[in-house]
Amino acid sequence: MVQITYRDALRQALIDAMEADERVVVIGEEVGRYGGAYGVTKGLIDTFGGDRLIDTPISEPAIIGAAVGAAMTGLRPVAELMYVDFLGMTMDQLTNQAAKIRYMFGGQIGVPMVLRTQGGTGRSAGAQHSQSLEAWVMHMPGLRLVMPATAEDAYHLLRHALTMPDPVVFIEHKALYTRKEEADLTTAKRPWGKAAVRREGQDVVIVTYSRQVHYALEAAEALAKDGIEATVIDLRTLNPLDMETVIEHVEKIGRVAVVSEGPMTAGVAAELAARITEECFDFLHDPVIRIAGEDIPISVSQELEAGSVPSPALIGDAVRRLLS
Amino acid sequence: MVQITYRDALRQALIDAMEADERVVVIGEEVGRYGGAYGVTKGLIDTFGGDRLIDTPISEPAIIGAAVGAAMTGLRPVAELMYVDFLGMTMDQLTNQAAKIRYMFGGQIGVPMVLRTQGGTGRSAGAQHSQSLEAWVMHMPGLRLVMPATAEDAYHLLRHALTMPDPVVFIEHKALYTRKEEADLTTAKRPWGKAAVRREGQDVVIVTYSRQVHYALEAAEALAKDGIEATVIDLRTLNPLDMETVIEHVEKIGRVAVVSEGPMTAGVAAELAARITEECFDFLHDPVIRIAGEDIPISVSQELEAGSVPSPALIGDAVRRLLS
Amino acid sequence: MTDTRPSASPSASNADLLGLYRTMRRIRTFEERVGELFVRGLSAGSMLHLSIGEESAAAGVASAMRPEDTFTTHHRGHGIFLARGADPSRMMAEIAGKETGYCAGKGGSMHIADMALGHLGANAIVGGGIPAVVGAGLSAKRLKTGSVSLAFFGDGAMGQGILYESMNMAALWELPVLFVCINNQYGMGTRVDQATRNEAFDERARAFGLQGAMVDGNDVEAVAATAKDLVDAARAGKPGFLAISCYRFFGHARMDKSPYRAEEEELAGRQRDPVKIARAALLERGLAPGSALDALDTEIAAEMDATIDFAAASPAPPLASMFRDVFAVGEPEPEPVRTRLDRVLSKEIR
Amino acid sequence: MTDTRPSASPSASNADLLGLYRTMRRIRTFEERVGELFVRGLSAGSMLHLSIGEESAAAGVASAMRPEDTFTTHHRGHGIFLARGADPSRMMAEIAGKETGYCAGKGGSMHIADMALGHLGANAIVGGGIPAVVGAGLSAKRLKTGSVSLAFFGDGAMGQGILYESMNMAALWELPVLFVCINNQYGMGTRVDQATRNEAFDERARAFGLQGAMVDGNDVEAVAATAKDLVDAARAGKPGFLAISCYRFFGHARMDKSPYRAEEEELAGRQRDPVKIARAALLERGLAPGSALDALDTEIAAEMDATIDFAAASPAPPLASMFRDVFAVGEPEPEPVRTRLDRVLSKEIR
Ligand SMILES: Cc1ncc(C[n+]2csc(CCOP(=O)(O)OP(=O)(O)O)c2C)c(N)n1
Ligand SMILES: Cc1ncc(C[n+]2csc(CCOP(=O)(O)OP(=O)(O)O)c2C)c(N)n1
Ligand SMILES: [Mg+2]
Ligand SMILES: [Mg+2]
Repeated sequence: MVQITYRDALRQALIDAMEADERVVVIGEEVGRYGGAYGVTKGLIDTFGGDRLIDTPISEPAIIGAAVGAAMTGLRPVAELMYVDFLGMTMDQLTNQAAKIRYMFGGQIGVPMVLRTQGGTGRSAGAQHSQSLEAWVMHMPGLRLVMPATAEDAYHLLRHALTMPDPVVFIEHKALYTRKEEADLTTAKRPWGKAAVRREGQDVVIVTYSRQVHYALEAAEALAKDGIEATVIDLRTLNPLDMETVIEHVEKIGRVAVVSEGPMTAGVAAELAARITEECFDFLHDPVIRIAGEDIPISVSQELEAGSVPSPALIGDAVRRLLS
Repeated sequence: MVQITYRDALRQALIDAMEADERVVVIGEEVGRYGGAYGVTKGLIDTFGGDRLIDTPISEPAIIGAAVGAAMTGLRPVAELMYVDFLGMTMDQLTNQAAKIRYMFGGQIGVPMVLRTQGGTGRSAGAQHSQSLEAWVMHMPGLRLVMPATAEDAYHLLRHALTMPDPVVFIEHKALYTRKEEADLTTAKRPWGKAAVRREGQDVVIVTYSRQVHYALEAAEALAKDGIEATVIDLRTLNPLDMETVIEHVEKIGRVAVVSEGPMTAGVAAELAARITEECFDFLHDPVIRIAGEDIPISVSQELEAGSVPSPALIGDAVRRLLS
Repeated sequence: MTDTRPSASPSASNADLLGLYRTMRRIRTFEERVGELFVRGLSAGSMLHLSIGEESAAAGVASAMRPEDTFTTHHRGHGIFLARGADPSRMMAEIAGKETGYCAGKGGSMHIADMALGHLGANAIVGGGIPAVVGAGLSAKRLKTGSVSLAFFGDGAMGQGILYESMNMAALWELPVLFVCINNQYGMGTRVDQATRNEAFDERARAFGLQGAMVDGNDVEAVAATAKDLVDAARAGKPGFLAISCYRFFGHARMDKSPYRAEEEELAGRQRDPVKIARAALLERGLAPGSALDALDTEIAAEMDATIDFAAASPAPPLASMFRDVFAVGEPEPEPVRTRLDRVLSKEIR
Repeated sequence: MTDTRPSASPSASNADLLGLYRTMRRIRTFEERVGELFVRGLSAGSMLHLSIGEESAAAGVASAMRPEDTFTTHHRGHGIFLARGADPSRMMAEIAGKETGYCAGKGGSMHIADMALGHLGANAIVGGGIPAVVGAGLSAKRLKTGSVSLAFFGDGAMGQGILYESMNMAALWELPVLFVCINNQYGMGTRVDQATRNEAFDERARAFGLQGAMVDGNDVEAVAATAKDLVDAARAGKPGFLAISCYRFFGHARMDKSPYRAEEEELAGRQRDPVKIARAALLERGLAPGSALDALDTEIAAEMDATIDFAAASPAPPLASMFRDVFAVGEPEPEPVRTRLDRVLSKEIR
């Protein structure tokens, strides 16, 4: 066990992966000399050199496209998008190329690349630097999708992503980088595709991922003071999606809130609500409630920014209402 | 009433809008001299000239970006993307610019543009020319989303789209262009934001849009032979979404199938299922079932292509199972 | 890294220099106050990109524009907007995320806009605002407004494909458009020679059929003169491209201490100070006495001090404003999550 | 519309011309058979883009490649793949959407690929395959494979920004990469001068720091020689760009009758027939007697006839194969909608 930040855990995962596998290269804007806009790759260029920490021009479409080509020809690229908000300009390369190549070519070859990026609110970064766009990715066949909430998961999931034969989109949360936690970085851990039950309680199941795990846990602590005990499930990976763990708890408890920072409409929360309802309809006392981002852009004003995504208070209120 | 194809109805809408409003221009690849890859703009350049039917280089990102700038400065551009599959390269301009400009700038100005495109399967066009990507758009605050199923709606919705103060994504279905129907093109019609009940029956509600409306109606005819009577709701616009009409029928009937051609996971069907369940939980005898595209890319092989999206047979089977 | 081409010979009259100096000094001082706003914890976040060192680009090009012209800027656009005539108090309030700001606190430093001044918007997406000027050019041509539309962006945007798509269209359609690259030698920590093999960016523009020029930002009069030629040509249907070389004096954003560049380089770079150079020229040419310039500077300092007070005293936007402006006034606002939850939960009849 | 620059003087020996002719003739005949496949209703759809008229680009550039080289193509890539050594029967089967095709019927004409021949894939997205060669170049450099990676695309792709992003990277990193533009004068119905102001595409490449050349596709030997120079240079770390001018003999895809161009233009364009020109040169230079060429043509015709029979006789892919290859073998397949529905509906205990 070590005390480590989410950021340092990610960095350690890259270091260990790059040491273990010569083919791993990191490619993106400011990943080398600068050490990454959020410092994840800091210092790596000193160890691994500019051939493996490849600083690029500001050319997101071609960064992802180059990673696709590199992955097809023997490297294991980690392509970094500085903000998930830049996904928009790379969606063609990500979804029409990376995600479909194995399929279109009849299984001849895969695209073992990891697209690392970060999203979410919390830094007054405004409408084009604060989004949660995982729903776009989750919708696209052929892509894996990882959204770690803890330092330990960040480490293990990134290591695992770098062994996957198919493209993985790995979305960090900008507000978590400085979070420090106890973490076990031994390689025995296997959080891939397996949800974590972060807290158990008999009254309600809260299903979530990424930063909202911590908000849900905060809400659960507050609820506990009122005698409401919540089970909090951290999905860790949205593709693959561990419905087994979710179903197991939902069938026992029958009341569910799903929480996602992304906009509500046609978002991840919709998929979770729909699937849980399909699978557990006869066990549900109430409809699955969705707690999600507002269907609005994010403002630069701290007040509006914070108000536009779920908070511990909102989760707590909603759950209280659900149980009353 | 006239007999008219979906294609001709769209063309007529453009003609009438361009005659009514000098500011309307069409900008896109092959929209002028060629008349549009699917023939929608055929002949328009002869009437309106190359200044208003603007043939572009193959530069989707800049086409959408140029439409944004034109819309902000006094024109009413209809930007045509030849295939919705090319949305991937324009998502930045569409979602970070068009959709957010009014908001980011505190309401100073809007972006009254229409992005016309077509999607869906049916032409063996393969993985990069057959997708249904409306879920990406529906997820994005600030965008309207229209998916007409009939010639009459195609006409009126496009006319209405060209009066909207905000960006509208207008997605046609490639398999519908040659469909000929009775249509009333008088301007009294107002299908915008109002779902159409295409068929009424007391046993099940099928909620869908675009080509799947016709598949659902086919399925309903077959079901009727077995004594099952379905209500078929055509949503017409996914944003705004007419939940009122849906709720009204669901509360009466209590059994619902939602149908969408796009991939199932995190797709439009998920949003519809989640919302219907939220709003009508106590009226539901069964979970809302989702009939949607497979979570796979589309193949060029006709057999695999047809097999990977909902068909009248699949809808019929699922509904039969639901009611048994 | 340095511009080796001769800059266009200035055709602006000496009389303009004082005006250019004043604009540059106002930008410099405003940006210094933005830095203070941040240090005092009053800014909305730390993503503030100061244009100190680049004042000649803003002042010079803006001097070539007419009132009917429109423009977009990048994330480092305060100076351009000020040169265009923005109210610095409303700018500062926006940077603080306040209701009194240009965008009611929704946009912030990277999304300032003002339709009244033809500012079609700053952008936090590198290159994101470039194609809009193609569209504005189409409007100008079709609606015969006589306006030119200018896209301002950094050297980093030379990496964005959409720039080339846009330049190709502008040339093809002979639009009244000017692309202005403010080459401050860095995109974050990446020196321009670490992002491209050929820094003669004007060659790219010419390869697409545009007029292309490069000018040294040390000389604000040269910038103004070259810009005037290009803006006038654009108005006549000959779109162009202008690269202005300068030096980014400070870090990329407020948290960046620029560890990736040597102190000597920074010091040398800061010698290329267009404000100082213009001041020296004014004195040398006897166009203004030192005392008058001092008085001007003092006046500007007071003006800019007031912007912080204004921003600090302004209220945060009301929470409910969050749901406004997603769609036009008159269109229904998005349903708040809380309202939805309340409704759904109160529906239950168990 | 026509290439005014002198083509590089051919350095290929005369002896190669017969080989080049044979390759071109095989492409021509194959494409004619694809047309037949469509007319006979055996093709998967109508999105078939024939490279008739462009054979010299395929044959010439492929002759400059080594076995370890890799490449991507555009939607009009049959010829390039054949020149690279593809099995025409497996190609035809793929175009028919059959299980025996290169991609098991999933890809079709626009998504043929073959890792064994270094074909990283055709693409239905204009420009979509271009950045992959940058990545392949990075792999080659880092893994020291000695391979060059080539991107083939049409003049239409000159409108795509990602090309310039890719060229900039290739030049910056000195990658073993060659960008090959097959300028057949049209992108669908748009003549190249209707899509750009400056058709000297090599200038763009040079502006980014690449080697740039243009060559006349009438002369397959010139294409081969220029390509050889550029491929060799790329292998030595000097990436390049080559534009080959030719004429698209037929419509864009099978349904297009090219109403947008005059018949005289088409007839003149079809005079630029690289296959005929090579044949005439072979005869004129006495490199092969007419009878031998006739025999070769007959042999090729028979070979290509057989591809249609093979495709026609091949089975459609089994329906269950639909769920394969979304992810790698060993990873769980996506759950079919029917299975999900069955499970969900059978769960109900009402
Ligand atoms: C599309 C996109 N990619 C990356 C970023 C992150 N980013 C913000 S500014 C910047 C550097 C821009 O450099 P330049 O264009 O030269 O402008 P400067 O900051 O020097 O004024 C980067 C990489 C972004 N905002 N948008
Ligand atoms: C990104 C994208 N935009 C548009 C299209 C539609 N389209 C297919 S081929 C084509 C023309 C391409 O012209 P060119 O690159 O010259 O290739 P050619 O067909 O002449 O071989 C167009 C517009 C596409 N497939 N992809
Ligand atoms: Mg810069
Ligand atoms: Mg072409």
